[in-house]
This record gives sequence, structure tokens and C-alpha cells, in this order.
Amino acid sequence: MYGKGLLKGLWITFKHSFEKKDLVVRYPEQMPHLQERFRGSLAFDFEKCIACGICIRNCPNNVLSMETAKDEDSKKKKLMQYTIDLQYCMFCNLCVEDCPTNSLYFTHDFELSQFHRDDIKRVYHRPPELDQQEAAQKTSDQDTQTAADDKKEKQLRAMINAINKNPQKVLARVLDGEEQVEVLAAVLMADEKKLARMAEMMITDKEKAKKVALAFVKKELKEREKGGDQ
Amino acid sequence: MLQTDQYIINIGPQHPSTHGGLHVEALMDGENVVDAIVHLGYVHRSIEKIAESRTYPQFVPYASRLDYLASHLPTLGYCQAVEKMMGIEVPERAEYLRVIMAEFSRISSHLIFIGSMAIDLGATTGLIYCLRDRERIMDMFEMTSGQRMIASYMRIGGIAEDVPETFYAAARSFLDDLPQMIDEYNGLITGNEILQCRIKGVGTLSAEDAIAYGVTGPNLRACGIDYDIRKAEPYGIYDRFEFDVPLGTKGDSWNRYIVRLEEIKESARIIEQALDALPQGDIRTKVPRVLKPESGWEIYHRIESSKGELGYYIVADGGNKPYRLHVRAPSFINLMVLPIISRGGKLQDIIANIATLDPVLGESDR
Amino acid sequence: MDVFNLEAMLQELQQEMGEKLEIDEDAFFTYLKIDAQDLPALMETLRQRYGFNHLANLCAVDYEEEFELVYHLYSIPDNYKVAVKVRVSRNKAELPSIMDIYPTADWQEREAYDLMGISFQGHPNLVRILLPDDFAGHPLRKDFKKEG
Amino acid sequence: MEHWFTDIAQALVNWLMGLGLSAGWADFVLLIVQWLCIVMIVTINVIILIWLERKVSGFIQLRLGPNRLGPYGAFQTIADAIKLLTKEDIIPSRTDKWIFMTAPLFFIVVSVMLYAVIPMGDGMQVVDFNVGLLYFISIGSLSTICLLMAGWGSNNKWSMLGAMRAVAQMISYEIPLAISLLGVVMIAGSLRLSDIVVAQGNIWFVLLQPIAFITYFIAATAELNRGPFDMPEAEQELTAGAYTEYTGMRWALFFLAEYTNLVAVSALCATMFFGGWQGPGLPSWLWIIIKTYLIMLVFMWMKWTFPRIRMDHLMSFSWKILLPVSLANLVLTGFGLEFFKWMGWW
Repeated sequence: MYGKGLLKGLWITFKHSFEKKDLVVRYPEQMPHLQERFRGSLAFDFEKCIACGICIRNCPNNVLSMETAKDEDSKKKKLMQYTIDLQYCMFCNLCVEDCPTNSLYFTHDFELSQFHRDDIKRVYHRPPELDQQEAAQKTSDQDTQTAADDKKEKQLRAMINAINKNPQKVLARVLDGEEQVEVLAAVLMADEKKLARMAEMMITDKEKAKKVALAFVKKELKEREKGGDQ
Repeated sequence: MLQTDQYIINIGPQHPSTHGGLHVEALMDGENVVDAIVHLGYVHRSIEKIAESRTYPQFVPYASRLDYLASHLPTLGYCQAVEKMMGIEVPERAEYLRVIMAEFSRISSHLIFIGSMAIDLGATTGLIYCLRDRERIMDMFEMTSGQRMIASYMRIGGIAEDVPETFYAAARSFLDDLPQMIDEYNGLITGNEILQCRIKGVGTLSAEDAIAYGVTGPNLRACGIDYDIRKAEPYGIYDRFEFDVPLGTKGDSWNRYIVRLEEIKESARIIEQALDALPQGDIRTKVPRVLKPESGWEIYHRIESSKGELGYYIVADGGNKPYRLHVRAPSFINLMVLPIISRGGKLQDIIANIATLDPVLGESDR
Repeated sequence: MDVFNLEAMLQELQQEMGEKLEIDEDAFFTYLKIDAQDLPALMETLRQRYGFNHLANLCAVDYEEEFELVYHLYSIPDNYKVAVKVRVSRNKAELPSIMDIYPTADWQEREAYDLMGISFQGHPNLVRILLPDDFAGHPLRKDFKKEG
Repeated sequence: MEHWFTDIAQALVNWLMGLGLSAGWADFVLLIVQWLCIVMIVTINVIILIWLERKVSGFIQLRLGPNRLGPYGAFQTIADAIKLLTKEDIIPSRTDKWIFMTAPLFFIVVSVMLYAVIPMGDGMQVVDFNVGLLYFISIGSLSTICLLMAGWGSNNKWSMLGAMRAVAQMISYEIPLAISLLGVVMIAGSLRLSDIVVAQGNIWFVLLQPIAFITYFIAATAELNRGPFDMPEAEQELTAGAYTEYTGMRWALFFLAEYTNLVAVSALCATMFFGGWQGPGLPSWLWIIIKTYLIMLVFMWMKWTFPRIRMDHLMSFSWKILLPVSLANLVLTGFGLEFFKWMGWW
């Protein structure tokens, strides 16, 4: 019958007008329920950043930019300032996705409007604490470095002494044949540099030492042969 | 005999029912439309030019902004085009999730269509009920990608993130409630006799015209032509799903509306199958950080977007940026028939025709 | 038409057109390359005889000295596909319009005119479609000055 | 309770006559006071109605409606009125100035004039015309001219289209409106509204004249330019139709007039079909308010549910369906009356 559809529509709206009205969030008083992955505002964690620049390369819209300075001591790039120009941000997640240290992330803050254009830009300056921390880190690093160096030096000297004192026994660790050991000993005694190198290698990398020792011996033998020929 | 002058009336670009910046210059004779001229470009952002200065992965968020009502679909089309060109395989799980997201996008776009059609015809309340239900899809998108509308969730080689656990329950409950929602639309909108009078037999497009003018998508199927790219040239894993292609008979506004309403149900069927078959595994293949397709490679890849055939034509030159990227926007080409179907109708029919052609101007103007 | 056979079609076309037609292929499409003046004839044949009734995509690519126009054709509902390519020189970027064969070329040609500056002979209403009428230049050309 | 207002009026007249005024002058002063009261009633009603309309639309649309200013957003309309009053009054340069400027004034004056004959309670009628209904219908149809003035004066195609639609629509719907009311008049045997109310002492005319009620209700919706017949305004097609160019207070006056009309037509509906001010228990003026508001709620309910009808359907509906039906109803009523008289039941 004509008009049935109209009545049905009226009935539907009638039913709904007595429903509990909980669909609309009364925004300023009541915050909307945001999902965990919601991408509100882009934020930056200065301490985590290693200034690799992947985010800047990934950004399609040139939102991100950073200023770096070369650290004189360690020759490393040092992040001085990081700028997020949110007005151009598309919230596409490409920067956050590829950040190796998770220093870029999205917050749930969605109230991004500002009165002035300049306020939209987010500039992160290098926090001074970070420099202090780094300096402290560096001195302690240096201390440990010198201590380690001293230790190495001592070991090396001990090894050289050992080779000088008792070449047959010590060099047997890298070479098998007695004849070869003798040849090597002769070579090392002749050349102090070679001796120091061999000693160092014997401490750090025995495999390499073996190879190098073998090479020394072969070379020496060849030279001797040559000498014999002449 | 009374003689009246013809006059021009401008519908848009600022007008309550033009879906963005659409401008229709209507030549009128009283209330009758003599001719309509469509002016586009009010939302032109030159995305094709932008693409030439962005790397392949960087273009994804821009693709999202083409059809902002169903943002997973244009990104899906773009990513698949690049993958096809580069020969990148996408992990199973990602393929399934892509289908789920794409079909949810289609549903959300069609819900907007139903709502905006209702409001364009004067039934304000119809929009609200559609938006209420679309909101649940938006919540799911927010859950998975973090963004509600412009998600940019697809990535070349997969998807951005795996879905959270809460997603499954939300998706299932939406699918469970869908029949009830559609009942409500049927009661409030479809069954309404006034609305039926407004769109039945209005804006009739013949099948020949539809093909000749390149109309695709639901608008083409409303003319009775069984052509759905998901069936005709399956992309992704669409050949694994069982679904019907709803068809109209007359090609009028009413058919266009009904076809979309039915498509919602079909999309729901696809999602259900995809959720059931969803495998575990990776969601993204390892793709080189810098994508460099070889010089001279080119591809035209098309998908069935909610508006019709969405195609990407990409030409590579060996660099990490596309040499040329062209978007074949269904809304753009579908709008071409607006004058044809509006001629001889009433002023109010133009509004109904715009609504049922369902253009999204971000896509048509690019 | 009987069962469609792409090979047969290509052979037939090659015989008819002779040297004017160059056939190329990649994994996705078969490209028919042809000169601008023979384009309408080829399109007419493709549409009438071989049933390629859906001009899916029409766009222009700027190759510095030349422009290449690409037409992606499909047949509905059989779903066979072929692409036609036409090159025109930059100095004289003109080619015949195919609007009376494929009405859908109307806006797509206008778009190519608007953004790439290619003029289609015989198009009844070749005016800008996306950009304002007083816009200078054609932004999709490679030599168009851009910011950002 | 029951006779508050009539007592006050009587007291006023007595006091004036005690001051030495002649009976005629005293009545004249009373008339002025009554007019002021009507304007007040109208304003208060409109304020409530706009709030109500927004609340109803909100509730139907799963929203809360206005809820910030005052309890349940009750002061929202007042805030809006203040805003509209203080807005700039823009008169576009190409308009027909005088027509453009006076159209809203005419509209509001015409709408307020309708209240002269509405029985707002037992004996509460400004003028008890013997042709009250005729007065109501004829004054009501004057608003067409105001809309035409607004549309023509604006010199805007949307406004013009809206105005032309308004004229076509209101003229076509006036006829079924009047004819459907004639059935009631035939039964009551009078055009005097107070008589019609009294005639419904035993049974409401909505039960005797259901077809007339339906046709009246539909025609009244069209007369009021309310959805689904809001053609002159038709915001989706005509942006705001005849009101497109209006701003500030002039625009507000149109709305004031529209809601004034709504109250008047609903009150007439209550009077003609629902026994007017008659009702048990409560005072008569309260009864008419309750009935009027219930009818207005139905108007609102319809507006927020239905899509807008198309112009040509609207016209053909009026001429091809509504008019024949109301005419048939008239004839049927005539036969029925004769039959009843013949059977001696009347």
C-alpha cells in the first residue's frame, strides 16, 4: 500500500528518538575514546635520536629537518636541533615506521590548532643535560680506555720477552715443525717490528698469527733458496 | 503561447549538495534542465606532478588522499601496481588483510553514498544513521592504522602493521549487525515512497552510453552489465572469494542506489570469508629501501574501487621516483555522463544524479 | 566474432597496416605503436572489429623531445586488453581526437591538453578542465617550473 | 484557573470605564493589549519552538541537540536571537531595495494577523468573526505574496526559483486545504471558529472527517513550507531559496514568521479537528496549548524523517490526488449529512 514506507520510516525515527543518546562525545568536557595506535601529534625524543636521517629521507612532505654538528673528538654527527613542521605533516607514519631507535612517535594529543603559523612548528633544541651526560660518559670512557691500553701494553711486552727468551717453546704455539719454528725465530730476531707484530697477533688472534707465521717462514725459505742459488 | 527565457544556474562550487568542489552550470528552462556543463578542478592538487618528485613508497599517503572516503582502495591499487611492476610477492596474511581493509573501505564509502544521497534528497536523518554505522568502520581503521579516514595503511610489499587482537571482535560484531543496519536503511530510506518517486526512472543511462563513456563500477553495473574487475581480472587474491555481482536493469538512479546497497552485503560476505581464512605469518616482505624499477618499465594496473575502475599508469625511468604516474580516476570519468543523464530532467534531478553517480572530488580532480 | 585470438588479431592488423604498425610486448600488455595520422583508423578497427569497447585510460607521457600518448583498451565483458601508443613531437604536439570513436576520450583528452599541452584535432571543446582557464603553462611537462 | 485571562480582560475594561472612558474606547485599549499579548505569545512560542525543533531533530538523529546554554540548552535560541540581532544587515546592491527590505516585515505581520480569530480558550478570542475560518484561510494565503516579494526583490536566481516554487505550491495547496475544511464547516454549520469548537462537544471532527483531516494535514504541511514540502527553501537544491540573500534580523524575521505560521496552523488544526480548547480537567487555554504542541511535534517528526518531494510530483499530487480526494470527501459529507437527516439521526 502506498504510504506504508512512510509510516515505517516514521516508526524508525520515533524509536530512535527515545534511544539513549550516547553516540556523541561531548567533546571539551569528555575526551573521545582514542585507539591505541591513534596518530595525533608527532613527537620527538631527543635523547634516543642517533641523527641517522632516515625519517627525513622518508618524509614525503619535507616536514622534518635537523641540524647537526660534527663532534670534534669522536668525529660523530651530533644532533643540535630537530624541527617538526606539523602544518605540512600528513600523519602518514612513514617516519615513525622506519625510525631505528623509536625516537619519533605519535602521541594521542589531537588538539593541534594554533593561533599563529609559527606556533605549529615544533622545534626541539639539544637539551643541555644531554651534553653534560655525554661529557661525563666520555671522561669515564677515556679512563677505561687508558686502563685497557696499559694492560695491553704490559701483555705485549711480556710476550716479546717470552719470545726473546725462549723462541722454540713459545713459537711452537703457532707453528708445528721444529725446522719452521727455527726459521721463524731467526726472522723475528732479525726484525724487531715483525717480532712486535707477531707478539700482538699471538695475544689477540691466534689463527691469524698462524697464517702470518707460515707466510713469514715461506718467504724466508724462498729468499734463502734464492740466496743459495746465487 | 507563453515564451520563457532560458537561464543559467550555477550549482556549486559552494553549494550544500555538491560533494566538495563540484560546479555544475545548468542551463534551465523554468524547472527543466536543458543542458548541464560540469566544471572541475576546484580540488585539483596536482597529485600526478607531486608523484614525480616523490619516491615510490612516499607516494602512498598521497594515494590515500585521492578517494578519501575509501582510502584503503586507492593505496591498495597503487601498491599493487608497483608490486606488479617490480615483481614483489606479498605475504599471504597481508593479502588477506588487504582484502578485509579494502572491502571495509568499500562498505564505508557506500554508507557515505547512501547517507549523502538521502541528505541530498532532503532526508537529513538518513545521513546520520549511515554515519553512525560507518563510525564503527572508522574505529576499526583507527585501531589498525591509527588514522580514521586517510589511513595510508598499505605499503609496497604488504601492509604497515598487523591488526591488533581487538580488531577481530570489532569486525565480527560489525558484520553481525550489518543485516540489522541494512534493514534500518531499507525502512527509512529505501522503502520511502517519496524517495522512490525522486530517483526511480531518473537519470537513466543506457548500457551502450555507459560503456561508450567509460562509466565503471556500480554505475555501470546498474545498467545491467556484469563487469566487476574483481571478477573479470582478479587482482590480489580476489579469485579465492565467493561473491555475487549485484546488477541493475534500467541504469537509473534507483538502480545505482540498489546496486550499492547490495554491494555492501557482498563486501560483507567477502570479509567474512577472509576473516575465516586469515592465515598467520608475515605482513610485509622485505623490500629494498630504495625501489628502483628499471628504465622503460611501465604498468597499467586497475582495481575495482568503490567508485569504479581505479587505474594507475606508472612509467619508470630507473630512478627511485616514478617518471610519470597517471591516475585513472573513476569519479572523473563517471562524472562525464552527468549532463547526459540530467538533460530533460528537473533541477532537483541534477542533485539526485550527482548524488547517485557518487563522485568524490578529491579523486576526480586529483 | 568468434573466439578472440590476440595473436590472430595482431597478425591481421600487421598485414593490413604494414609497416605503419609496430607491435611490442611486455609482461602485462601488447603495445600497438602507430603514427598519429593512422590512430583513428586503428581505433575504429579495434572497436568495431575486435570489440575493444572500453577505453579505460588515456594519458600522455613527456619524453623530452616527444610526447607519448597511451590508450589502454579493454573489451567488456570478454576482458581482452591491448594498449595503443602514439608518439608526437614536442614542437608539434597534435594528433587526431578519437572522441567520436570513444566518447569517453572527451574529458581525458581535455585533461591531456590541460596538463600536458597536447592538442587533439577535431575535439569540439578542447578547453582546460582541471586548471583555471587563465593558467599559463602545462604542469605535467617536464620543463614546467615548480616549487616544492 | 479556568477564567484567569478573561477575568483579567474584564477587570481591565471595568477599570478603564471607571476612569471615565466610553465602552468603545475601553474595548479599543483592550484590543491593543490583546495584540501585544499575541505578539508576546508568538515570540515565546517561537523561542520554545526553535529549541524544540532542534531538540526533536537531535533526538531523532541520535544527538542531544542544544545542551550547553542553560538547562537542556533552553537559552540557546535566545543566544541565537541576540546573535542575529547584532549581525550586519546586508542589502545586496542589485536588489529591489524596498521590496527586499519590507518582505520579512509583511511576512511577520501577516502571520501575526492569523491569531486574531484563533480561539485560545473558552471565550478567549480576540475577534469572534462569523466568517473566522474564511478570514484565516485568506490571510494565510497572503504569505505567498511575501515569499514572492522576497524572491523577486533578492534578484538572485535561487531566490527567484524558490519564490516561484512557493507561489505555485501554495496556490495549489490552498484549494485542497480550504475544501478539506469545508467538510467540517458543513457538519458544524458555521464558519465561526467558536461555533466549530462547541460543535465538537460530543465527538471530535477528526473521527467524523478522517479523510478531511489527512488532506488538511498534508496541505497544511505544504502551506507551511515544511519538509517534505519545503520547496521554497529546499536547501539542497536552492541553497536557501527565497531567503538566500537575507542576513541577520531580516532572515530571523522570516523564521519567526514561519514558526508563527506553524503555531497558527497547528492551532487551527486542533480547533477544527481535535475539539479546540475543550477537554476535561485542565483549563481550556492549557488544552489548546497541549493539542497544538502535539500537532507541531508531528510536523517536526515528519520533517526530519522524509526526503523532499520533487516539484512536479508535488504539483501533480496536489491537483491529481489531494484535490479530487478532498472534493470527494466534501460530496460524501454532503450525502452523509442528508442521509443522517433523512434517517432522523441528526
